[in-house]
Amino acid sequence: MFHPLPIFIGFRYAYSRKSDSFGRFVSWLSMIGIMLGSIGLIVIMSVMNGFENEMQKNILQYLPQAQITSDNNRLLTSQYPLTVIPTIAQVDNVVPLVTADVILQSAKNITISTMIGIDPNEYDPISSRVYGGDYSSLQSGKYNIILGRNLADLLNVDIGDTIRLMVPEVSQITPVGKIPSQRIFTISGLFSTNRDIEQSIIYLNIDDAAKLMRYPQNTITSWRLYLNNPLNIDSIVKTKLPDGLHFDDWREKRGELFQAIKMEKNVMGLLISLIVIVAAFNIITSLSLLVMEKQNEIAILKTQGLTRKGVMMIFIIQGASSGIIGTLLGCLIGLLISYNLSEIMSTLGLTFSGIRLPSVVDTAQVITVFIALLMLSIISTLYPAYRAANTQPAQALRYE
Amino acid sequence: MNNYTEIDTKALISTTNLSKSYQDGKAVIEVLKDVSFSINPKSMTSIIGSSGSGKSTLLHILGGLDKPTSGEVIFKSQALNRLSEVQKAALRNKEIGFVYQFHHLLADFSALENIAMPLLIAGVKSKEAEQRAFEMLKSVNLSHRAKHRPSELSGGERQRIAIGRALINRPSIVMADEPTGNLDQSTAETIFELLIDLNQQHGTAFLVVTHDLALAKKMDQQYSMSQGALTLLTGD
Amino acid sequence: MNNYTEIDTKALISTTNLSKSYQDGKAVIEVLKDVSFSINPKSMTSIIGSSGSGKSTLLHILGGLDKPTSGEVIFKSQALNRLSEVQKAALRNKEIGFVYQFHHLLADFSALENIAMPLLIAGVKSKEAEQRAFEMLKSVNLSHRAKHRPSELSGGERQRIAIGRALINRPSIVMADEPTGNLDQSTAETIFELLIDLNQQHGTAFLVVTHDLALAKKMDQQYSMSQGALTLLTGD
Amino acid sequence: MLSLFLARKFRQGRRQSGMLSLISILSTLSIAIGIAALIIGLSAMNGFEKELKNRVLSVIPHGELYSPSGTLSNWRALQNQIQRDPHIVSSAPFVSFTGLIENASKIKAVQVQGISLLQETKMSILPKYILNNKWQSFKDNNKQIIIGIGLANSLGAKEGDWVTLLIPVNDDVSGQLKQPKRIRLLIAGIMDFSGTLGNGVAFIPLTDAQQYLNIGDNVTGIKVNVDNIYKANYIIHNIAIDITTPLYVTSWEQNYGYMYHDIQMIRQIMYLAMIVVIGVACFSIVSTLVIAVKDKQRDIAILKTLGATNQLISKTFIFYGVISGFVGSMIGVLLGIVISSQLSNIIKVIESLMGHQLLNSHIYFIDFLPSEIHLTDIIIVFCTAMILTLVASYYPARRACKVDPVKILNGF
Repeated sequence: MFHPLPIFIGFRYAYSRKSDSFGRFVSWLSMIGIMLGSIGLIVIMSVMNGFENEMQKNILQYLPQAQITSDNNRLLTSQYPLTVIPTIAQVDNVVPLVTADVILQSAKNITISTMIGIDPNEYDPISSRVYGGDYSSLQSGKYNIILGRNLADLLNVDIGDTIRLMVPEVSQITPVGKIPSQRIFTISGLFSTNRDIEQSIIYLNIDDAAKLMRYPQNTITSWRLYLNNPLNIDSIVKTKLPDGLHFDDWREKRGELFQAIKMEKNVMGLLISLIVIVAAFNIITSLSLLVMEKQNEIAILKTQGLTRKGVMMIFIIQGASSGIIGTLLGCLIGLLISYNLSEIMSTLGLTFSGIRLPSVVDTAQVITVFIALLMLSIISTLYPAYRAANTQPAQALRYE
Repeated sequence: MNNYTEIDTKALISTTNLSKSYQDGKAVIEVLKDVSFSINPKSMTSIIGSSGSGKSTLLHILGGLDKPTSGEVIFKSQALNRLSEVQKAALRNKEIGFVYQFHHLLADFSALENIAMPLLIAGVKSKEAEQRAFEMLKSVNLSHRAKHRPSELSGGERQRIAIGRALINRPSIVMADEPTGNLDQSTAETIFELLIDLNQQHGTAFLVVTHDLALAKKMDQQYSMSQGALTLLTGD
Repeated sequence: MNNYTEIDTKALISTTNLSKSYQDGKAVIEVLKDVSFSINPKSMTSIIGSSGSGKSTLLHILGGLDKPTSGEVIFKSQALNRLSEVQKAALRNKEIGFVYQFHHLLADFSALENIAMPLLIAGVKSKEAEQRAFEMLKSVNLSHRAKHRPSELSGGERQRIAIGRALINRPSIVMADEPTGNLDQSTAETIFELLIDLNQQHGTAFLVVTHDLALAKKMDQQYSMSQGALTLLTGD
Repeated sequence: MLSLFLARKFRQGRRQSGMLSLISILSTLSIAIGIAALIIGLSAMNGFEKELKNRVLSVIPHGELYSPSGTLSNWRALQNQIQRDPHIVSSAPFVSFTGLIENASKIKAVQVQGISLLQETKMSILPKYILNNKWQSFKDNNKQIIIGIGLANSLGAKEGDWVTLLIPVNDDVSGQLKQPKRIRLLIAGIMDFSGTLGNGVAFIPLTDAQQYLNIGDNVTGIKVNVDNIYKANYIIHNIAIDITTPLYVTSWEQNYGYMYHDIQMIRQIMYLAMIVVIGVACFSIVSTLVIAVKDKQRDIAILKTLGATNQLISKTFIFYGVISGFVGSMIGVLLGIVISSQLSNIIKVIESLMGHQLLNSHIYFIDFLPSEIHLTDIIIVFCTAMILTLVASYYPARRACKVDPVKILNGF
């Protein structure tokens, strides 16, 4: 029964100039409360999305995001050719991969990293990050290697120097003891991305890598899948594979980091939602105040036959209107801030321990925050509206 | 439907041993004691009594705003206590008008909007409601005050708006509680004249509660009320 | 200090053409019209008049709670309008007691605390205030009700507590506005007897506003009030 | 104080329909939530800071001075010179190199530290973190090594196992890279810092390290502890300047400083968020008070007739607001203290419910939620809340004075 009357009366009470200035002041307060809550929620969520996205861009982009391999971690391309791999949504590209943990020994130092054997003609995200040498130098049989800048500093080597590569999991028993398969490589280029990736992966030609691994002819470690959104890995890993094959994905090595970010997002969200809860309490108290102020008017309306539901509608509309406007304004301002957070931060000269705060707006999140706050502001008007509907007209009128 | 014996079928409202009491601290205060009377359509009835004698409580119970502790109110052969909350509200909207000593107009609305309110509550479209309200304003000769807020009107004008509002839905009866209480002698006279020709013009019954003997005398039926008991003075 | 000509030096309170009017929408309502009279110490004065005739407004102006539009009130040779808010409050605390038709006791406090309140406000230590309040409770023979809240007392008992509270600071005058309005006949009688012997006992002047002619007759001076004008009926 | 007596009685006598009592509960509750959350948050941050100091900085040196060429020969004279600086609390020589530890097919890179057994106990409380008190059996020249529990787990090794340490052999003239030196070592003890700290470090006696690297009596450098850790960088740089031989200098802030800054950052965010919560909560105190004034209108009018001054009435209602603010703040403080003191156990219960660890030991330098209540935090939070309630009570108190007794008293 959409009745224009409650809206006509509700808005008149909420925004009429004449009504007691304090009542308007208080409904302004609850509006500001909800607005602060929604701004806080949206900005914090976007910043957390930003961190997650940054992490994804910096790390997951380069690491093998998902691999399909057999139980003994190697595939004969004739037995399991590319065609046998089912086409999976969200997968941009599938390339052959030879990978393993290796020991790098230079004149000065020794350390370990993960070897990525690539075919220089295929695309690899690192190609655009190589400097001081050339991505195409990784030709088969050249035994060239491209290192991260940080790793090179650690090993105190530069382009042109030689380092020894050893694969502990592939070793021969010799009279002197277990000797890991090893070979000398020359550094033909360096790449710079971020400290983490520069230390954790090195690049060689896929055939050189296969030889180092003592693989038989055309054998690879796995088919590497490039995903356009590595974060929702769950759906991809569920696809059915021909028997004998299984998925390895990035979560084995880097899962904890993303889990930590998700945890921090939840804790921050909880913190900000306290503001929203208290703002909802504020709506209840301010609306109760307005109900107290308008007690006589309610009695008069009741004598004219307005039903209890009509009275309730008036106050729900009046209370909810400040909540709705607060939420609307809050979400708009929140979006505005999130979209150009870095500009705002730099103009204000604010920095968070020196790093630039990334912020990415996720519309689904914003919509859920918007709807949740709307529901909250409406629900918080129910109690005062119910009390308003129950005022006893006889009692209120007698005092006048 | 109603197994009551000698109900007065042609009466507009009739009550049988209506009583009302409430708890005030330790003592129980008897506000109405076995009030039985009836009001005929188109009649002008007055009740005289000092303040605090239960006059207003009687009016509220007749209008379904308050529930009696015992006894029954029959309004146009419908027993109020069998009506649902919504039906009673509709009754107040269509059948009964209230006028109080204190004007009780809605401060945030203009005179026109105040008069139109019962129509809007009844679901009448705002266009038509405004027209009928303007007609009523004319009949209480205040058409020049349509846009003004109650705070900008004089006591007499406000009371006339309140009466207009009570009559707008053409109720069968208007209950007035000390309508001239706050007014000086002459304005009270004019208000009373207005009530009387509205009674002739629209045939609306009036139940007027007052402590002003002169005004009460002008009614067809007069009752007096003291300490919650009602006694017939003159009239059939 | 006071250049007024023929002021009645021995009078407790005297007023000269006191009038009060307020704006009610467009019209101006005259509540008090040129009221001039005086009250002697220890005297019992009554004012009769219908409700709305300005009796309460007069009392409030005499007590400094309200300001007259024109005219002057002299209380014990001090012109009220020259006193600051704080001085007037002190006057009300020490010199004047108020009793209303509705008892107006503080609901959250016990009978004893209600009576002691004026003393506490005057800064008397709570120990001594309690003793003097208990004395007063005895003199209105309600010592058995010390701990009770107003809600647990009957109408008559509450009124006696209100009177005790008004007298506790030994004011020179008590202003009572319809003190017996809410009470049945017999309790009204006892309250009135109480006022009279408190007048004899403490020498406190009483200004009683009532519409009960019988009670008014028992006073030394009687005035009547209608439409804001005061006329002397009997007494010097 | 009469006004306090009046305020207390008015608060108790909330006879108005359930509404007033409910919303005063709500407003007290919102103050309590704000304060409790802020105290819990701040105590957690204090806890992190304490753990950072006790766990991390009590083990890793506050700063290290080492020679650019990699080895330091006249280190004993250098150590004496350093020790003379008033800010230096303790110092010790150390040998440090990157090595690989191999156990069966698993191999992990690790930073191996050669430490002098005598001087170490002066420098750090490392022995406290070695399980089953194995520090006692850690002897020189005994082919022993102590590794972190994280490293032991990923290598699948446990105390008493033998592992192989691969050490880079020093370059020889021909530039031909020689095979790395392999040394069999006994895991003498496992360190458990319940966090990332122990994963990348292994300890061997100083003399063993010198012998493996055959650098004779030389050491890699001198590590020092300073009296004020937050000025470590500054102190160590000053020392390096006075010393003639060229030295490289690092301090704990290089690799653990970001943790300290993160803690401060989160603390600021928390302060901000909770001040907003308490602020909004005070808004509800304002509306509750205004309703209370309306509810007590008649009593105010009566008091005025009894000669009460505006000052008394406004003081009464300021007390009324301050008492409800006080009650709310006390509940908040008590709640905050109780929860903060039990924070670690509460989080453990939540973790067992959720099935996985909240603070993952591979990422956070501790895997439990520490909490330490600082009295200063509580006092600051309590005072801010009281000041805000005082301000919130001012407007309603002024409204209470404006009550006009005439209008109310003859309203009946």
